Amino acid sequence: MLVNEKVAIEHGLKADEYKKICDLLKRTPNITELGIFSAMWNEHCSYKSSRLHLKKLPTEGKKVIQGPGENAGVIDIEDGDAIVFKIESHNHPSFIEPYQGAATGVGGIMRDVFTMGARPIANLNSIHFGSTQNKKTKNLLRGVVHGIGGYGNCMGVPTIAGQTAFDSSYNGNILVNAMTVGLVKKNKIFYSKAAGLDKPVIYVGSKTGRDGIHGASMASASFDEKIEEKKPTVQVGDPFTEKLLLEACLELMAGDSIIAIQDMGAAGLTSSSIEMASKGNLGIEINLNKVPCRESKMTPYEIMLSESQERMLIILENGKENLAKKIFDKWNLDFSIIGKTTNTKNIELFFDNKQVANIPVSTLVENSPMYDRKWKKAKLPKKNIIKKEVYNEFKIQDILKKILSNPNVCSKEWIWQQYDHTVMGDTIQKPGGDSGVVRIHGTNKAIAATVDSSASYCWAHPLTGGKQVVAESWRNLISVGATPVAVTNCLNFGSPENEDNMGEFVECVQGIGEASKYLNFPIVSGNVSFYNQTKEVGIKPTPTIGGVGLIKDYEKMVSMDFKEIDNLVLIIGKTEGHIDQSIFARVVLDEKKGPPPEINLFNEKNNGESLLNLIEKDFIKSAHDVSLGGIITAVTKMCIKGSKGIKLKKTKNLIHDITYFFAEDQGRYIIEISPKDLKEVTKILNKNSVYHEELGVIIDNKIIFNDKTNVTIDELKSYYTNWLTDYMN
Amino acid sequence: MKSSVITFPGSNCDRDMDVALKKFGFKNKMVWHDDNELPKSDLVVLPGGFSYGDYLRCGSMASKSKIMHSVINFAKSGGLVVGICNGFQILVETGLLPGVLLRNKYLEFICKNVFIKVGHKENPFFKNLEKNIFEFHIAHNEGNFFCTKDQLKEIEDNKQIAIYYCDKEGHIDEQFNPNGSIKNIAGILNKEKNVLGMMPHPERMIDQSLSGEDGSLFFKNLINNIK
Amino acid sequence: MKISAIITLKKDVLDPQGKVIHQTLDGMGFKDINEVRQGKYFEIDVEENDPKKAKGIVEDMCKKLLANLVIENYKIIETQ
Amino acid sequence: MKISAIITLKKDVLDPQGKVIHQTLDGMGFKDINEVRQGKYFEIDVEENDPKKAKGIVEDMCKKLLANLVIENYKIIETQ
Ligand SMILES: Nc1ncnc2c1ncn2[C@@H]1O[C@H](COP(=O)(O)OP(=O)(O)O)[C@@H](O)[C@H]1O
Ligand SMILES: [Mg+2]
Repeated sequence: MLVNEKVAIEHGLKADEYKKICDLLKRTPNITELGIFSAMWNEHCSYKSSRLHLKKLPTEGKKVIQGPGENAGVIDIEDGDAIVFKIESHNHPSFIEPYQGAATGVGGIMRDVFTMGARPIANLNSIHFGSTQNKKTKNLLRGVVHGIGGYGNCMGVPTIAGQTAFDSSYNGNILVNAMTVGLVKKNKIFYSKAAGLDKPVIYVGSKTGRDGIHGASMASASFDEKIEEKKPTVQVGDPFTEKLLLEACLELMAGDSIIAIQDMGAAGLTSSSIEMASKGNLGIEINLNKVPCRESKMTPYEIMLSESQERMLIILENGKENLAKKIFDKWNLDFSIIGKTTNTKNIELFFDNKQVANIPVSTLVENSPMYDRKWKKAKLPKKNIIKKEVYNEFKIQDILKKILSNPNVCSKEWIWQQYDHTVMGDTIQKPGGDSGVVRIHGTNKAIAATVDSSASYCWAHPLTGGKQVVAESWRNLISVGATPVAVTNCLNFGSPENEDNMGEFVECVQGIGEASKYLNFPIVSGNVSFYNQTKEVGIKPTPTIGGVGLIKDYEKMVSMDFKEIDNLVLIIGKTEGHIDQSIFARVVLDEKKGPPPEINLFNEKNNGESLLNLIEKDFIKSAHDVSLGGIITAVTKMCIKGSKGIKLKKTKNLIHDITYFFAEDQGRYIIEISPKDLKEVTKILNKNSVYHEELGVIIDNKIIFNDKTNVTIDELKSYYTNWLTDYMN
Repeated sequence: MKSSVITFPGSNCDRDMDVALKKFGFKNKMVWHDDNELPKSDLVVLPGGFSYGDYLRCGSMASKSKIMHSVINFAKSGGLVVGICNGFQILVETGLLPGVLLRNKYLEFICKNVFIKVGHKENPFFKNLEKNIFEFHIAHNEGNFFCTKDQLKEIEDNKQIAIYYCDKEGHIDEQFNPNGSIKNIAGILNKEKNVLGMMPHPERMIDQSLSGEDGSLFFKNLINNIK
Repeated sequence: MKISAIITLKKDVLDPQGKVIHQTLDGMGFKDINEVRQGKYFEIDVEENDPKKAKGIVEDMCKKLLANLVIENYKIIETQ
Repeated sequence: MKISAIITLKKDVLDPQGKVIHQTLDGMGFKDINEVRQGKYFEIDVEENDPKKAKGIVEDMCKKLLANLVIENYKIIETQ
């Protein structure tokens, strides 16, 4: 096939990008080469619109062993142990084929983690769907949940936490972000940097088929009416083969045969081979006839661009080929020596004894385009003024019921009950709490993990929203008694070519950066997903933050269920009464305007660290951060989980009771303490200048505030737990 | 006491089972599905997981693996065999246990705690247990036990029903049946009572931090019964 | 040549998948369904060009692996 | 009347199950297999006695629910 500008544009390249390719090569590329360029230069692989801004994120810290740039980030958790983790999007494929899209998303992120030598010990997911009124939502939700479970359960990795949100802005573009946390010994971490000349390049795993050719370019295109035509690019996952691949890779990694290893993810053999060569500043030569193929007559173009799943590329030490082959034979996986490292600094491909591509690696990587896209700064919206009379129409318990049964607040048990969350025998906090927690097998340590996003806040004011998500992640870790260590992020946005969407991206990233810097909560890995839009309409800006924290002694872990009658309930952090963008404003008042709650990073840090201090001293019987739905929603969840009730004190604030209970001011936690500890706890909080109030006392099975607010927990529980199950059946 | 846990391609509760057996005093060996011979054992365990990806029918392909010849001989000569979850499915596929395990009634994977009631104690697995009702954990997609009417009568008459799903108080009723299995059956024995298959995972309930310790009771009792 | 095997559940065996599909179809407006039963289908390409022999091989596979004869029946046809 | 729908994976789509079944059959001694592909099979009993109409209804079901046209093809036959 002849290559020209038209063909290049059909590959998703821009005319000037095509011209640049010809200039760099000093000739016209052939079709295989063009395919390789289009895969490497698309948004998904090259980060051409985001690179400039991502550079500003804080990525370093005392605990960081590996920041962004590798398959996943790595942090030190002492005693020679390290945690490898990352989050990744699989949005576009999941909309087209929810089961396979979500399943292969989970498969892909697990490969990123075990490529580095880590055994996955926990999975998480953040999923966003259109309005629950939308016809497609139910099937998409069902398919995605079955897909995530289907893959993770089969792998035997517990899914310990997640997040699920619904909003009409995702009607045409759902989000499926999957995160994996793995455990590795610090001195056994594997990287993707090639080294040494004439080293064998090995292909292992499944055979290459015609799946997902151009998957990476699909991820970089927005949906339009022609979406049907893009369907054949969906890949089918094979979790069984991945389980074998995991065990085989870990077996090989136990020895010292591997120089570099890289999974074949987006853009398959192309990006894996080129990344390894580029990092090692070497060339690679591949004989495509040696690549195990599933279908007959596959062309070099197809082999290079296939996104067949469950494959890895390894650079071995010379002489280790037989040893490696024996392991992959044992696990019944394909194994083939397909090439070697060279000093040419080019990627050279051969097929049927002919050279079919020869490209300098630097042109694909360092010379890939980078754009400083135009973007618009968002103004902070004006505050709404809500008249007191409006509030008089409502009863607190009616609002509470409405909020508890809101799809974004209600229990997600229907979802996480379909995920095996207890396999591996170390899950000590299952989904449904603030963070999932797994023990480090055979030690006293445990890892807490959470995923969070707040698209409504980000949409109202991206800078504040960006900060808020990081703060929320931090709080969810602290609420279980974990010291926050580092984060991974998945940035889901509309088109970078749209100035508003690009502005949302830039400012969210700025907010994320500010908060993570201030909180000493560095970003060690991440992923950007642009073009989440249908025609001209983009999704609400949705950065997802995956946070990881360390609990040194898991006996000190805290959970959110109220423990004991007569214990006191306190709130840490001040309630000013911020109602705009709260779930109360959006759902009950139907008011969508106004700024999100402000983030005061000093208070976040101070409140969080003070709470950790109280946990360390064993004062805290239960804890939960205040998020969607404010104080009373948080307290109700603690009651439901612990099958207890609470008698709430009269509020001493000047604000209206409804404002007090439903406001979404940030930096707040609810804690339960024993009455005998009140003095000591208050002393510590005062000493640290942490604002706190006494909220009430734990009683049996009822929430009582006044005559009008007096309702049993069983009744509230039915609103909270049944909504999603009823909806899905 | 010596135990063997078989690892099939796709097994994923094999390590958990190893940990549990060792914790309660077994000398456990891991055995590869492609081996010909079982090591000398007092107990053989087929662990949970997704052998061969649960493709075709759960357990069908594992039941054809090399080691299963030895396991079948071991069972036929009276050796104790336990199959948990996928292990149960494998035992059914080999014919060592009657019936089949179909997809869960609502076609959804279920991971949660359930209560189970011991059906019969006249067998080496449950005899001497003090309690009758246990809180165990289940995690499966295909635990919907089914057999023909005649088979059912036979296993009932023969006291082969090991455990039932029930509520906290031990009521066996359809509303406490998580997967649609016939008569709320959660586990069965062979005629000779030396082979047990059950869906719940006692190995996931072996310390206080794991939301329950009833699995410990099962293992402690088992090793005492074997001694 | 390619031979197909169709494996169906015996009549008195519960078919949870068929049942749920029936309900779903009903919910989608397909009101006049008496029953839905789900089975399995295999296309097997064997190195044997004699249809009778090829079918014999596949029948053997059904008996030994593909079908669980306790609950399933099989039918062998030439792939269309 | 009873109508059957056979749902198969499109040609280039990976069939993980077929692959593993192939390997297992091979291990059991069925050496001369080129390929195994697994599909789904449905027997649907509809309240419609005109074969053409009945098939039309089932075809509609395939399109709307039974088959995932992204990766699967369907074929409608009268149940034998
Ligand atoms: N898709 C999912 N997968 C697993 N767990 C989930 C999922 N969605 C929600 N959860 C769990 O439900 C609980 C409630 O989530 P959320 O409402 O976001 O918590 P929060 O109280 O922190 O606002 C969390 O424990 C979360 O882990
Ligand atoms: Mg929380």
